[in-house]
Amino acid sequence: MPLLQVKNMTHFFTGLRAVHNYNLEINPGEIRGLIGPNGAGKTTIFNLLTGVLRPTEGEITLEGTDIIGLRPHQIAARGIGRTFQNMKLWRHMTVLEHVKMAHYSQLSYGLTGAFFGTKKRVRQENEIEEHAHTLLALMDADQFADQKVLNLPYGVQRRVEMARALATRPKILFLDEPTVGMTPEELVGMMNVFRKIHNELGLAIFLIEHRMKVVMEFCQRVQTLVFGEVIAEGTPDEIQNDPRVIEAYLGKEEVA
Amino acid sequence: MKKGFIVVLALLVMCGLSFSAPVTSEAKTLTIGLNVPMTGDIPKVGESSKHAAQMWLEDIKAAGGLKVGGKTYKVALDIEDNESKADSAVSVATKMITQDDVLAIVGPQSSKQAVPAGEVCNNYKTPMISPWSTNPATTDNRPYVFRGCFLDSFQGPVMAKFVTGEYGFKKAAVLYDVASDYPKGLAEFFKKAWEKMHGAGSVVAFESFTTKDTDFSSQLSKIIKSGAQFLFLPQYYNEVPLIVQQAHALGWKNPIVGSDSWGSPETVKLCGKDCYGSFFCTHYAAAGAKGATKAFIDRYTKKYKEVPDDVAALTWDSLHIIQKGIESCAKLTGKVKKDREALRNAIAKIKDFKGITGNMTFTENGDPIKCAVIVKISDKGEYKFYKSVCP
Amino acid sequence: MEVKKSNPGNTKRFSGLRHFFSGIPASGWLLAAFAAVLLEFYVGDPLTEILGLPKIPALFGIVIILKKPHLIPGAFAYVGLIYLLPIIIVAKITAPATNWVSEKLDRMPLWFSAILHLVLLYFVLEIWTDISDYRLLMLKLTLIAIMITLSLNIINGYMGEFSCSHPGFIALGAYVASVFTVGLFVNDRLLGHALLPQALGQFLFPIGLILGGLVAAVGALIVAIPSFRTRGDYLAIISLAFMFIVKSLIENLEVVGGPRGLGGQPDWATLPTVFVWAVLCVWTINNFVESTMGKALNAVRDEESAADAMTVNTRKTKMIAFMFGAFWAGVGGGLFAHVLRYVNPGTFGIKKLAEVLAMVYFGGLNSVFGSIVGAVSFNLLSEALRPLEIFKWIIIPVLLILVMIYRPTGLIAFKHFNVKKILRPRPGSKERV
Amino acid sequence: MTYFLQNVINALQWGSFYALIALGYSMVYSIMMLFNFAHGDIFMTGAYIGLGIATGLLAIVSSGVIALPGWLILVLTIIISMFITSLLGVLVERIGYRPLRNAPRASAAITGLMIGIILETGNLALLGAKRFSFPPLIMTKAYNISGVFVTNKKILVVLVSLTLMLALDLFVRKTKWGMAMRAMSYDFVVVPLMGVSIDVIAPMTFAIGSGLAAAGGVLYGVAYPVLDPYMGILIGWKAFVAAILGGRGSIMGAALAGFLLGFIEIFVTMIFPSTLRDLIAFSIVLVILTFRPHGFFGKPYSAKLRL
Repeated sequence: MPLLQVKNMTHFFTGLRAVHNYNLEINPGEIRGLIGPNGAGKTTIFNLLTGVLRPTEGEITLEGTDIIGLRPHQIAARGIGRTFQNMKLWRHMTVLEHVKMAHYSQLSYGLTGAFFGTKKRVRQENEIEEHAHTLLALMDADQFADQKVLNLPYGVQRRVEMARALATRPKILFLDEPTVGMTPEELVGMMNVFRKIHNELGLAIFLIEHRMKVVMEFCQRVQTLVFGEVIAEGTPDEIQNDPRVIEAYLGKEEVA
Repeated sequence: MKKGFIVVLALLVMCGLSFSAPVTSEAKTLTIGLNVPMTGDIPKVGESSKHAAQMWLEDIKAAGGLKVGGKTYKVALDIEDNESKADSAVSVATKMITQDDVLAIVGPQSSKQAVPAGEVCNNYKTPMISPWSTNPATTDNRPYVFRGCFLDSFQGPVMAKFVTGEYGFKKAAVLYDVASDYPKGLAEFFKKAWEKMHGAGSVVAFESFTTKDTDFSSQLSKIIKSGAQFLFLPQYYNEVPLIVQQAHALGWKNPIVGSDSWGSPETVKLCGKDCYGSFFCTHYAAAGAKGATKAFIDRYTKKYKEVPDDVAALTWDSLHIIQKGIESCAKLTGKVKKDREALRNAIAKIKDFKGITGNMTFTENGDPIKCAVIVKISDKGEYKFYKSVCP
Repeated sequence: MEVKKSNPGNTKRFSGLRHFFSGIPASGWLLAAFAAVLLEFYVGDPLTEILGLPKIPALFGIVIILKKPHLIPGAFAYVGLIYLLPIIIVAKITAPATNWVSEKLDRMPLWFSAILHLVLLYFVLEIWTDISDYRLLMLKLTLIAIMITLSLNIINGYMGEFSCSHPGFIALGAYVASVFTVGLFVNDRLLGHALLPQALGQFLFPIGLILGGLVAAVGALIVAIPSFRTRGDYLAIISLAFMFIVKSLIENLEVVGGPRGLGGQPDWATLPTVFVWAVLCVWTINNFVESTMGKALNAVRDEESAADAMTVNTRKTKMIAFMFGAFWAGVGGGLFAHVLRYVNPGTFGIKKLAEVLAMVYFGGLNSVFGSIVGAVSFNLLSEALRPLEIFKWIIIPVLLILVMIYRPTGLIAFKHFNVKKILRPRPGSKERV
Repeated sequence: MTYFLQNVINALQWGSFYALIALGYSMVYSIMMLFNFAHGDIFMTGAYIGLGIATGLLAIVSSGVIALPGWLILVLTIIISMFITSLLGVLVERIGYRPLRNAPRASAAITGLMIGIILETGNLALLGAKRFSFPPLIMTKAYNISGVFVTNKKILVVLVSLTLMLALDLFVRKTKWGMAMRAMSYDFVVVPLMGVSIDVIAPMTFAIGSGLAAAGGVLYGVAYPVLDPYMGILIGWKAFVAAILGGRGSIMGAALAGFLLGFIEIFVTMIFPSTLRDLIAFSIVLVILTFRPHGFFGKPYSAKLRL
């Protein structure tokens, strides 16, 4: 059974068709790529799958259960973690607080714990703090734990965001252009992070990416989206040589 | 570091000793507190009270002080701003009583502050006179709290009777501020009195608005439609002109009758010709006043370039009641707590006090029994005495 | 809770003074304050006479400075002799001892140490207010102001909404608690005869306060539920509308006196009661905002969609914030009504709103410390400047504008209130040279 | 029927004031993304400035230097006080808002609130506690049209405010500066890069908003001739409700919402007992916002008061 299955998903923005007849299957441990020119609807697909938007038609199942209509935090708690194109870090919080926050659904101390500081709360807070440190160490960012995120260099912020997404204990990780705007050094660091996530944690990954280098190296299968429709699907090699893709995408944009 | 600090402190101490030593002779001064709103919703009230109080203090100073039991005491006023807020009125009263050792307090003026401040004064056994508060709760069950004005429960029926006698009307309309204590209370007492005289439903329109409103067209349209023969308007001088003018603009031609809150000269100044010919009930009539009342009005007008309003007159009277109370004490001990008690008893015993707003005797509750004056606004815009109604 | 590294403040400028005081733990300061108030209790009166002051300066002399300027030297000398000097001397002398005690306490459970400190603080305040009832009243009002400011800070600071509904919550709490006590325990013209003996009331008073808080919390739902769909500006006017509605509703309720207000509340808001409630309020709110569940408020404020994607239940978070804030505002309102022993709807209007907002933004957003500082300094300032009458309301706004310009989020914003860190021993003064 | 029509007339006049003040609010709100809580007090100041000018002009006329008819004095008063109040608006922007341009929006809102208090108390300190009555520049004439009473003042108020609204609409849609303002309301970051300086647009926005408030203030003085330092508070807050009800980025929406609020208040009084007016009127506002969380004409845009 595939981990995530999407069938015939269509979405309209007040009459405008943003996504048409989209299908997707992701198996455990698989890395999938989604490419396409700007405005093709890639982020819309992410938002549809993570519950930010509700698809007009179609079905989405995660591990066999229907997740349409669930609120984003419920879907996230069921195992879809994500990062954002513009990161969306919390301005006033420290690195450690970021990663701890993403454990929200794993806390069960309730309001009593929050208001009165019960033993259960102390224990759970300690647990998630430990886990947060582990994840930060994995992302090579533990030395920044007590710093405010806004003061950190861009590459580190990206890694913090990744740690935050991992803290939700996802089964599948949605990455929205995780390498955008990175320097070559930062890019190398990020690719190491991908390898770690994939190899050590064995997560499935669904990746929106512009840099073909990254797509070529990691993705097992790639979809190309143009105007909300998948025009080509296949291995990176197939995609790269597909004339439709070259016309729609590669022909227009310089590959980094 | 530490040494420097100590040196500085030592210097401070010395300064303190040398500067403040001569001031200790203040002991014989009697302090009267004035707890009034200088800022907030009704700054004019505070200003008038302050003016009246300062005039009173001038008199005392000119006389060399207050004579009690052969000794002469200096008098000082402690004027504090209560910002027209209930909590500030309470802190001001507490501060006056516990910090400034006042003998008695005049104010707060409006009931929303006089009620809680009265509680404080009563608890600390300090005489308090609220010149202007009409809420029964201010003095209710509080032996130390008095008021300087008549109650709504007296004024409402007075006006109801007056209108019936004067015009012979049967159908009344009332327009009042629902969010303000005084107009609402008075409106309700008037309604009760009117319906008692003319049967249920004889108040054909009982409309309200909220403090700071300026447009009354909808309420007035409703009143006009109701077919009322006159409008009772227990409102302050800042709303009366607007309401009267708007009523006339909407085609209202019947009489409009007011309450003591019209008493300020501002009413007619702001309202102009629209208000001429109206009747209202008040504490005193400025035009054609005689004796002490006239002297007060002339002096005040000369000093502050405006005719005193009812607040000024009532504050003046309240201060004189306190003065009379102090003077009728056999002697002052110098211990403020004992003196306050003596003063309270002296005030409660005052009979037929001749104030500029009429003669007063206090009931057991601390409310004065005094006459109301019906005033007509003349065609020159003066407040002419028309009739006196006594309980 | 871990102990954070020392904050990089402007240590340089005041390093001398800072160094001088750095070795004194919180218990030392409290002990010194205790000594000072004891000193005042015993020698305050003779000293005022020597210094030529009419009375013991109630609020460190700030109240008389503007009224009777010739007393300034005396007041300064008094404050120096009674407070500054004894506090510094006692704190410094006992520093080794108090550090030792703090060290012992540091190893014991935090609640034990905190309660010990609070008891000491309470006695300091108790003795201090014993001198003058004016002090007592100011202290009570200030403690209540702290509760109200802090509860608004949850919504406006921690969650970053601009809520204007707080006067409404305070009014609900004040009225419900008043109806509870006046209706059950007092013979009242409006609410009839007492149903229960008054002696019982003292013990049931907390129930009335909690009831008031709960009603305010339920009222908060009216603001919280629209906040699921809308934020910021629209929520600001929803909350404003809520405030007007509550005020108008109470004005129309003749049962509770309408605009005339409701008076005659029993005198149960004593200093211990107010103190305990204020401590409870600070404690639970601080607990809440320091927990990950409470920090979800910050996540919702800074980036709601990210919070959602990170499994944070944003709706629940918003609802908790509004209801929790409203609850404490309601309790604060109940206490307020029983301190003044009178409430009227006119108190809870735009003016109150401006005052509460001023306290929150003056002190600092997202900060328990800030709210305490804001409420205390605003109240002190307000009392000190009272003799200026009209100009008081020019000076305070100007001060606030300056604060906003130079510290847009308030004086002490975004600061953690870490009890353990505050109470820790500070023996390091020698090593840090 | 006449009763209904009478109330329509009443509501038109009352709504005009909400609309005029809401316009100024909405200008600043849409373009600068700020709550200018000082706006109600700028309105009050405008009315007082108008009072000063009108009194001055009347004094000149009565001294016989030149003869001016009442309506001309009124027009002059409106224009001059609009101009002076615009300067005040620029000053408020310079002192209270420019230093806070990069600060959280809530802080700027607090500054506005405090500037408002300063204007109120400053007025109180300068002019004392007594109220002023606005000089009657034109004589009230009441027309009775089959039972519906209309005065020339009411017609004047509605006409002048409609004219001003149309003028503003034209300005915003047709002129270069107006377009720059609209662009600014769409994108606060990019527009300054296109050669339009926010340091010009911001004061201009405040100037126009304040000018409108002043016009409102003078008309208010004509219609309700008792001025007091606190007259701007309640009407200001209610106009604030209208401005946001209209929706961000929709200046005409604010005007319409102003009229709507006026109509709600007048008609609630007409139908229900008037004691319940605020209760019902604001409940309606609450319900509207619960179901239309972005106002009437605003774009679905959720602005945060970012810290």
